[in-house]
Amino acid sequence: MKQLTATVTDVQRLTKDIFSIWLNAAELAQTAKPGQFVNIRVGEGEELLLRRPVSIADVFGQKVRLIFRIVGKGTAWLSQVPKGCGLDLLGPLGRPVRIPKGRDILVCGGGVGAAPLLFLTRRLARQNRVYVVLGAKSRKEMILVREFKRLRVKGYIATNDGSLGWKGTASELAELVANELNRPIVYACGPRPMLQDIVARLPGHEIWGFAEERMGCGTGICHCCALARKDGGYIRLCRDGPVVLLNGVRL
Amino acid sequence: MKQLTATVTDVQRLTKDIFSIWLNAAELAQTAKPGQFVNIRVGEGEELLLRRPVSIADVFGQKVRLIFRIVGKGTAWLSQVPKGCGLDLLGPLGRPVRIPKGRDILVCGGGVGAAPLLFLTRRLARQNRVYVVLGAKSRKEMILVREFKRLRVKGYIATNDGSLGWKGTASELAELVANELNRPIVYACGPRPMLQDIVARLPGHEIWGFAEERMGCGTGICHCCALARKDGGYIRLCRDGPVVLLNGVRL
Amino acid sequence: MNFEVQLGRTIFPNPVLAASGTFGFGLDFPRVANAIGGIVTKAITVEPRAGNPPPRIYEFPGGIINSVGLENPGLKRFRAEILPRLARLKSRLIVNIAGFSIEEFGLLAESLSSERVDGFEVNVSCPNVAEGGALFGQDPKMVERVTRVVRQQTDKTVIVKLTANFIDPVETAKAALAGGADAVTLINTLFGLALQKDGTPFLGGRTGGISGPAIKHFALFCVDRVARAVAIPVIGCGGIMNGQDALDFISAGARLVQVGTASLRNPYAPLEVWCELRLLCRKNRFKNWADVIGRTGRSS
Amino acid sequence: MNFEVQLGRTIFPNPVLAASGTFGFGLDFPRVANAIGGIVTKAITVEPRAGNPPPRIYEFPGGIINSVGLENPGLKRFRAEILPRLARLKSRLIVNIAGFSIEEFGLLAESLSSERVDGFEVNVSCPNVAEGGALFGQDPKMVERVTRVVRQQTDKTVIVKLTANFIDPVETAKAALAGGADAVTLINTLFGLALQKDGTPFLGGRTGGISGPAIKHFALFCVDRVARAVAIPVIGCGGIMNGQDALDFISAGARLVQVGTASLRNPYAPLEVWCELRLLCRKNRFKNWADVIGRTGRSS
Ligand SMILES: Cc1cc2nc3c(=O)[nH]c(=O)nc-3n(C[C@H](O)[C@H](O)[C@H](O)COP(=O)(O)OP(=O)(O)OC[C@H]3O[C@@H](n4cnc5c(N)ncnc54)[C@H](O)[C@@H]3O)c2cc1C
Ligand SMILES: Cc1cc2nc3c(=O)[nH]c(=O)nc-3n(C[C@H](O)[C@H](O)[C@H](O)COP(=O)(O)OP(=O)(O)OC[C@H]3O[C@@H](n4cnc5c(N)ncnc54)[C@H](O)[C@@H]3O)c2cc1C
Ligand SMILES: Cc1cc2nc3c(=O)[nH]c(=O)nc-3n(C[C@H](O)[C@H](O)[C@H](O)COP(=O)(O)O)c2cc1C
Ligand SMILES: Cc1cc2nc3c(=O)[nH]c(=O)nc-3n(C[C@H](O)[C@H](O)[C@H](O)COP(=O)(O)O)c2cc1C
Ligand code: FES
Ligand code: FES
Repeated sequence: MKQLTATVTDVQRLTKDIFSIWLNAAELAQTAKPGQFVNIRVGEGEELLLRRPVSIADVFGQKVRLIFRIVGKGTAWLSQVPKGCGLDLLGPLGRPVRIPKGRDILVCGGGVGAAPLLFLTRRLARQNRVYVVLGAKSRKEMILVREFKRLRVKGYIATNDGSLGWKGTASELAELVANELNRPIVYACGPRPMLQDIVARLPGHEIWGFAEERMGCGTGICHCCALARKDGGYIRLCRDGPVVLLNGVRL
Repeated sequence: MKQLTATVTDVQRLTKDIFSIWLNAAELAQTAKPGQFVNIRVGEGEELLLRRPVSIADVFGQKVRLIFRIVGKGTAWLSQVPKGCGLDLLGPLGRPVRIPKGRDILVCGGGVGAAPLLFLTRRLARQNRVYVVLGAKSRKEMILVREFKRLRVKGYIATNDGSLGWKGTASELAELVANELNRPIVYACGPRPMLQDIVARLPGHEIWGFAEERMGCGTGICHCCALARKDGGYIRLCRDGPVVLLNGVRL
Repeated sequence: MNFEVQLGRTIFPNPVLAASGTFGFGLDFPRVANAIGGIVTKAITVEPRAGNPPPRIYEFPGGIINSVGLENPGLKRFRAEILPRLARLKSRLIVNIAGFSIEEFGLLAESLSSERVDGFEVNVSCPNVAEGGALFGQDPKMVERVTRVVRQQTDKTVIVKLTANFIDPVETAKAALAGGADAVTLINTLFGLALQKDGTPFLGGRTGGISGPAIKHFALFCVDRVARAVAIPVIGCGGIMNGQDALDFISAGARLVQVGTASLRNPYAPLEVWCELRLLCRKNRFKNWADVIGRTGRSS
Repeated sequence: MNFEVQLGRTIFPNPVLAASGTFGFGLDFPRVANAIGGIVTKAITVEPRAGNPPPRIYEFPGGIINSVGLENPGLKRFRAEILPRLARLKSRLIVNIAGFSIEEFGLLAESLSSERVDGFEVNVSCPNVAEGGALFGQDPKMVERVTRVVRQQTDKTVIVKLTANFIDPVETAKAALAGGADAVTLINTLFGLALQKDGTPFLGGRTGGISGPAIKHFALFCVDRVARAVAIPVIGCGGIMNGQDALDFISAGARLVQVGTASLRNPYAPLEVWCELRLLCRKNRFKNWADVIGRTGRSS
């Protein structure tokens, strides 16, 4: 983990409220692994005291891609950082996902949750058979379809209103796909209800989920990012996660 | 006094740190009198809680001119408001200067203090013989010389380093000029030491000064803007001033 | 929905008041004064007070610190010059009274129990000169005695404005209740010190009182704590800048709220807070105001 | 200039410490830990504690509210697993100890008086379970007893971390002095409540502790007050984000300072504060550090 200033080289609006930015950050690009995140200083002055955690969505050469949805002041500020400006960030943070070999893999992303799965899928696809399910409310809110296609993995798409692909939720579609696979390992990222639904629908599977909780530091020193373990106590999401075996935690 | 939104129609940088803005504000332009000020909401969110008081520097048709020096966060923000944006302001505030008739008048401004004197001189010049002394540290920091010239009043200029006009302070020059006049009424605006110096140099004169004090509300309801009266107690600068008979207060 | 609140004999038409010291005597903005629940005047003392030397206000991100020092014209001039002018306002009028001895509080309440006055807010954040200068408000026994003396002098509504500086407001709220108060206001400003770069105090009064959004969550804590522990109506105050803030205090258990620092930025703030609060009630489809007051306490 | 400060038997190489609970156990950023005056660990309790349910942190402009709830591995695991790893840090090590009875404080001090530990910060902001759950830190008599028990168990430096919630820290600082403390830290977090839009508490622990710039001026007030009234060294804490903030606390009378919330934003903050403080001293051409400490009090 390092504190670094990364120049924004590109800003793109993917949907009404989802933005993608590319950062020039050679060291981060080299060291970051799927499942990790950066913690970004947002705003000027002391109004927004805490950094905002954003997952690493992709890495290309010396560049790192972040994709985020505007939900409040911090992400709104982030969406307005002009090209050429420097971002103050800490990273890479969090525990990298362990990449298996020779397995059937089911990747399931809902909404902006597709973002960190892109980087993960890129690495998983090298030595595994990867099946990707992407879900969104509607065609307009679907992101990264083209990027996933380029990875040459088998892709499935669901929208709640049927405006693109299968009509239904990502987790419903994931259940259908999983049933066709051989003991797949599942990686899921999306809103909490989606993660809960996947756990309910795929009992007995090894399911890794990108969990979220309010963070203080992101570096492990404040113990604010508690996620309840099923066997009692809490883990620190910024250290022991953010990708955790969903079977072992209480969402 | 009204709360109003006034559109910025022009922004000009007069010196390194002094800015001039014109506002479209018909009602304010009609009702404002010399000596009055507006109280401006600065910044977004709750970081800067209090408005910033700025004197009315001039009025032209439906337009109002403000001139201010950047000294902190609030004035820095103000200098960056782009043309076309609306400013939230309260005004006109403060007690108008009483305009005498048929008198010798000496107007003395130091630094950005020249600003509110422009509007005042315009009104004074109609029925009085007005002599204006403007001072600044150097030629580069002198403002509004052309504007005062257009008023066809007798003007004198002093700079500390002699780079423009007489070499010395505005108050030194004011003393010289005053000695040539017939019981002049003096109006002064500038840093506190300048006001104190003028009072010391011109005993027995009626001297009106633009006083400054930290303000809470600017509307008279908080009693934060206390200026000590010589005979004890305090006046509220935002109500009983900001232009006060310097002979009666303790600066 | 009916937003009226009764405290003592006073019926406030709605729950948003202008806080003491941040709205003058209410004469400057009559349209606001008449539309809100009521106004609390600047503190009145028996003798006139010049107040502290300037500067009297310091600003930091999210808050201000003031050291006005109870500047006011004193009891006599207030009664002779200001009270008559207040006749032209229709709003509920609460006079904030500050004494430096128990007797002074009694005298203030007695002398000001005129027809125009609806009630008193007893400001116990001043030093008790007779007893070593400790603040009345930091000693529950003193709070009870002061409240009782005021209660004996008047049948108007008696509100005690409590401080949470270095004292648990539950104790002083219990004391106010025992002394016969109709309500307590929580909180007055927090103690604060601001320094200049050279290490000397910034404010002319050396130290001052912190107000504004910076104290909101501490004030909410106090309101929630007192509302759950003491059977006395609470008026919430501290950092209320908008309707949501007001609703937060009401959820935490306040029957009414006061808007202070926000009026410095915008003298129309109390009225805006009241309008926003009403809109929020509509948006949230509240059926019964009583269900909203104190819902935080009932939720856990 | 010499910035060393001695408290008890401990000599701190410089006056900037990392505050308890905001720097873990100091193991994550050894470069910072070794360069600053010292580190204060997260609170250690006798039994392991899981802490409060999430969310544990709320943010508002200028401050945060946390309800971590003293999560920690407990005395045994701290001694067996963490203390040995702390051997590789060179920094002064102060262990923050939190007991729920007087005996627990004694046990913690006794069990942890190992060679590696330079001193204890006695965290009295926890409920005294045996006596109705009131916080130790709100009762001067309890503060004195707790301090005395710790003092009897150890010859290490004993610092008492005082709260200013509902208690005058002058009283508790006197109590700490009477109990044999070498210093007091001022202040711990202020009580705070944050609500969701629906009126329910935001934090999993219901209420929490406010820290950050929002509490700076209240903390400065407390430091100035205690430094002038009680003959005990003060460690200043509350909203220190940069060198100027640190200098303010030192002007107000603090011998050392602690950096808390700032480390959440930036784990290098304590080191940056120390570097900035040194630069400020050079810029101000201070000759003698002792002249700077407490200059606010001497100025008026
Ligand atoms: C490890 C991690 C990785 C993340 N990666 C991404 C990502 O790649 N893309 C993305 O769009 N978002 C991501 N998030 C969520 C993102 O951090 C929050 O949306 C952001 O912090 C909100 O900040 P704000 O100031 O805009 O909103 P705020 O004003 O702080 O809050 C607005 C809303 O956002 C929610 N929120 C705030 N902070 C968090 C948080 N830490 N976790 C969950 N919800 C929060 C609040 O509940 C609230 O409803 C991630 C969160 C974590 C913990
Ligand atoms: C009635 C009145 C009229 C004014 N008219 C003008 C004007 O026409 N042009 C102009 O440039 N300035 C004027 N000022 C001063 C102006 O209001 C301050 O410079 C401004 O408020 C500073 O805000 P800030 O946020 O930039 O600085 P801050 O960060 O608030 O403070 C920076 C510095 O400015 C000083 N300062 C802050 N507020 C005041 C204040 N109210 N009075 C004096 N000094 C202050 C402080 O001492 C400090 O050193 C006037 C002040 C008053 C009271
Ligand atoms: C400038 C100023 C003057 C005040 N004067 C008084 C006063 O005279 N009497 C009183 O009881 N409270 C006084 N207060 C306290 C306020 O009434 C209120 O309790 C406090 O400011 C907290 O609310 P706020 O955060 O909304 O301002 C004053 C506050 C300010 C800012
Ligand atoms: C997340 C967090 C955890 C804390 N944990 C402790 C603790 O375990 N023991 C303690 O004495 N203080 C604890 N504190 C209080 C800090 O040490 C410090 O006193 C307080 O935060 C004020 O300083 P600041 O404004 O610089 O943060 C904690 C503060 C925070 C923000
Ligand atoms: S966010 Fe601070 S420990 Fe995880
Ligand atoms: S600034 Fe509030 S009364 Fe003058």
